[in-house]
Amino acid sequence: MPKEMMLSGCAASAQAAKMAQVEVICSYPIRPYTAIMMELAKMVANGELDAEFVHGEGEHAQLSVVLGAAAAGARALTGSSGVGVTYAFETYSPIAGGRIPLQMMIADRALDPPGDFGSEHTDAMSCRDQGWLMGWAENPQEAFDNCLINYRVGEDHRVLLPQFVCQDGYFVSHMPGKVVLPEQSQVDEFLPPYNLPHPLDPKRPVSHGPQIRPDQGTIMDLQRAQAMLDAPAVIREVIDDYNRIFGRNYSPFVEEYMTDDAEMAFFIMGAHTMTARHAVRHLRSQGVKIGLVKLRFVRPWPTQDVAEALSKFKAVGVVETSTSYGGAARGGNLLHEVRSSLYELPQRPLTTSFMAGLGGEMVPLKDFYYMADILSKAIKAGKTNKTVYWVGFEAED
Amino acid sequence: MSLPNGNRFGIRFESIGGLGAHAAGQVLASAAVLKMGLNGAHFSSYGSEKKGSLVRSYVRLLPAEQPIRTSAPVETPDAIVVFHAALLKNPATFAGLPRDGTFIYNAPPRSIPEELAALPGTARIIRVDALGIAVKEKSRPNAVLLGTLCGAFPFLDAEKVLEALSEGFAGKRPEAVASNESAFRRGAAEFEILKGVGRAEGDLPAARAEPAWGYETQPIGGIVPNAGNTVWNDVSAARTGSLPVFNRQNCIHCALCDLVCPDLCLVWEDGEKGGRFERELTGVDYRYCKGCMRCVETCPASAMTKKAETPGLAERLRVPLFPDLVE
Amino acid sequence: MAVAIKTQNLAPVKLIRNVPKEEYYVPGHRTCAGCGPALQYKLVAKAAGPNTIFLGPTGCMYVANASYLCTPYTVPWMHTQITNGGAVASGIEAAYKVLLRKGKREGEFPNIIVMAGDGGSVDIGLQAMSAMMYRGHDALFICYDNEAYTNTGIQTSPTTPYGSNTTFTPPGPAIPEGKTTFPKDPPQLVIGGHPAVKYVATASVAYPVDLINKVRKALNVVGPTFLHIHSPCPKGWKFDASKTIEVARLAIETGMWNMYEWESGEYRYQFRPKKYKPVREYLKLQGRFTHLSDAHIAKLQAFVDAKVKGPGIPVQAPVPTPPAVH
Amino acid sequence: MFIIPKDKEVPLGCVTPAPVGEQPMMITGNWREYRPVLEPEKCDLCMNCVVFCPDACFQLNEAEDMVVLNEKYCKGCNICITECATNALTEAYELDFDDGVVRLEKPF
Repeated sequence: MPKEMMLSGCAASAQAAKMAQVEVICSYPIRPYTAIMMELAKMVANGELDAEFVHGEGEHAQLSVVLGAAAAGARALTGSSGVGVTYAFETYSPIAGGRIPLQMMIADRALDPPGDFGSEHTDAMSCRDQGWLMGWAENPQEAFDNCLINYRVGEDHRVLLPQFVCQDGYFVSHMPGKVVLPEQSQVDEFLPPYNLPHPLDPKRPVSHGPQIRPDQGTIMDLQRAQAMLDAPAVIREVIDDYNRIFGRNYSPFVEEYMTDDAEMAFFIMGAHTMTARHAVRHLRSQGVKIGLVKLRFVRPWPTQDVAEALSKFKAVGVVETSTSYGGAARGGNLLHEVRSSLYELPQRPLTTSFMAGLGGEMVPLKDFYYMADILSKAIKAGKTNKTVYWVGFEAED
Repeated sequence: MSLPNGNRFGIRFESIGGLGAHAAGQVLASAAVLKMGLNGAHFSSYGSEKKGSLVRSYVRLLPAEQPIRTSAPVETPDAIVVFHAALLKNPATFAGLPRDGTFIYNAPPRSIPEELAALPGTARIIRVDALGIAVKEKSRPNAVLLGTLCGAFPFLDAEKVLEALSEGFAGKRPEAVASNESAFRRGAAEFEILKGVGRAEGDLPAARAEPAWGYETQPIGGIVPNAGNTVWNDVSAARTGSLPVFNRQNCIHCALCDLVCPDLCLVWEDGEKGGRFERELTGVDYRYCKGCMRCVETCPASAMTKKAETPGLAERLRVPLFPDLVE
Repeated sequence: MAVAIKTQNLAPVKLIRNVPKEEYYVPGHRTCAGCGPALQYKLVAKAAGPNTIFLGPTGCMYVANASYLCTPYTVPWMHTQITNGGAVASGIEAAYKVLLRKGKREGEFPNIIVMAGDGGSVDIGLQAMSAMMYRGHDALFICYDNEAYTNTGIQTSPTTPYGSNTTFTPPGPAIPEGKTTFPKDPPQLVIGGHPAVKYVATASVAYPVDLINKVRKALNVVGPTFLHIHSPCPKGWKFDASKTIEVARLAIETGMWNMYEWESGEYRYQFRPKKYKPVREYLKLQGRFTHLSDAHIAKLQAFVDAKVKGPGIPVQAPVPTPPAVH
Repeated sequence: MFIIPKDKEVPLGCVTPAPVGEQPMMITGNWREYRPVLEPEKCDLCMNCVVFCPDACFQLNEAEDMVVLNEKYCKGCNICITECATNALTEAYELDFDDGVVRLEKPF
């Protein structure tokens, strides 16, 4: 019988890894993801999980250890936060290019300087171009589900890509929420055993990653690009399977909330979606025609789904919790990708980005009301004054 | 199971690291959600894991059908539970209590601290000797205070909260289950409602720390231009009930206390002209003293003795270390 | 339940004649003619046999060997970053432990060997190497030492000898001796702080049978082991390709290279000359030292004299380290 | 879909099959300027040339009880000549041989 528990995002992620029966785990402490490894260490010690728990000597080492383990044929897991994620950056392309589908759980944290425990999507977002699947959870239940979903998609031989399974630090990682733990038989039905096409096995010798000529370089990159092109179809298939087996109703890429007849919408991902939902409900009760579109995957970016979802609005506010200093819109990165998704549309909504929740700040309801006000003014004026609003710090509009 | 005022109920635990406020919040939230059919959320906000630093733990309970709307701290709680009397000196402890709110604090049945006058006259003020009961029942203050909370709010099903509390320990320390239960039950029974203590009118305003630095004033790159500006901090809340008292007659000015003090609390001045000592110890600046008692342990002349900290004692005995910087 | 512990016992070899014929590092690799590191790779692979997984942190033994989608390794091999040879090996070892335990793999625990250069072992790769040693993974870390970053065109590394001419330490009027600092001592770094390590040894291409036997002894140990193998580099040290073995021998005869084994606290020496030849004999064969003055050679001789007293005895650089220039 | 020229194909994840015996895709025999030549009668099968060759080009041919040079790969470093115990090997200029080849193909 599935079991209902109150688990933080970290605890839920550890439970998911246990039910995925990961075989090699590599740990290193950094707030706020550490609790995932603390839970897994207890499971290994209590004999609930038959896995090798390796104490890495740093985040770069964590990714290297799980690369070795996954290449040798074991399902592998690691994780980190903030500057730990960026420290391991060298390994991300070799792992993705080597088509080693291991998983890294990221509980976001602002990057230094100066030291800040607070959550910001910048740590993971700054590593989004190496060919890893990547997406955010809104709550502990979704963090649990994303772990299993990403292992299944990543290990599918049509994809064979590693995965960043992200959750906001604190707002998800440390906030206990209701989580339904499925039966192990359900997980075994959903997730087949790990099987890499060419593992490191003396009985079947192969060489991984020899030097190549420059003219073979494009084709190597093309292979990874092809995997990202094929991934969306596999994700749709896997999400249908997941909803069927576990009784969820996830939409694969974008989830709409109160968008029918909406003139404007928030485009948002991660923990602050929860507060945004309530803001939308409150604004709707006051007659404001506003909805919300939540993004579940940043890579592969669901261009069509985003275009279809946002095409019906007059104005879209992209809520950014990551920075891209000097970027085209001078704000975060989501706006660039939203605008390029909308570019081909005959009729494009107005778009701007709202920098909110940076540094790990709460995004209170009044900030969402402020954003909605900016959007409605933009609709009346037929244009947005700026491409980015730093919510809470703008002089006046 | 219905909530007193229909749609939501917020609790704020005010504590110091190590007294179990975080665990209490977790127990209460899981009992409410998994056993009482309510919807609920809990989280604590604390700095890095240091014993003695301030901990605030928030629990928000809602009817089952109403989803959690925000992960914000509970700024206007229906109930405030204070784990340690030292926190009464900090006005933020009372912030946001509505006129009909409940204020539970842990203290032995002695004089009522005058700080409580800042509470609304119409609020229900409850005192329980959580530490005393906890020590006798070999349990911890959080078990007692959870009991008091259930005693004060019948809508909280005491048996379900106790069940959640015991489940936490069943695996690890089964022997603790029994002592926790007796501490919990005594907490639910042996509390007293104090009359005519609060003097304030209406709801207390919520206190939200305004950022000291703004966009214009924050130094570039997060640099701290004035090194050592932690002298403005007051860490005395970290003391858990006792402080070192300096007795100048016995002092031989050997400075052993100064050698071992991790927090730079000892104040010196030049010895009298022609006197036996170059430098003489004049006292302790309790602003920086966390009550670690190293000075008491090392003093060869028993000029430093451990005393129970009663309200106002530290202020009376304090000798300022940086009189020109800190008032 | 399959026990995931190594039980193999690779037998030692007596003479060059009895060296096994099978090759696991085969002809057809892009290393320079007379390459010391390639020779030691061939001997290590021969000693280890078919049940082996090699790891190649970036370096000559990766780039020059594994090139253009063809590799000379007949056993599984994987490239690693030059930073993380030790970490990737730890992951593979951990994987085999659990896979054998769960019955997903059977048979003997494989030999897991990191084939790292001096940079990949004690410079950029030091952290991962040390962690592998500390955690006690059952794997062999080999530092094939050609005393420079050679794949990138000969730049100084921590094991480059004092007074070497490399493209990062060119001699000139301002810095006449070229390299001013004295080298790290890799085996002492391992012996000095890793309680899980039971066997460390130095070896040289000059004595292949000794090298093969030390590799086999290391692979028979259950736990982390470390070999420091001297492998002269004709291009980097600037000597004629046919003299690789001669140079290696001379290094031992002059004390520039010391041959010993360390096993749970005990030192044993091999090929220790009764009387050491002067360092000059070794230097004059190599273009990397031609710029040295007698004074520089004297400093190098003093350093070697202190070193040959015995491994484990602390050796100071005979000159104060140059003050940092502000 | 993409068109990938046959000769430029790259296996999945750049995983390549291990060679057997030798690596024919990397012929290095065309590097040498001198070739070691054996005088069989002087050779006492001491195996120095076999063991000391960095490219494993000298191998013992059990049948004829003789060491044989793998000319496809020998780079002409002459270590074998230096290390031969009985001076049974001497160097000979590569172009003196009718099948002598020096650096005709571009070695990548």
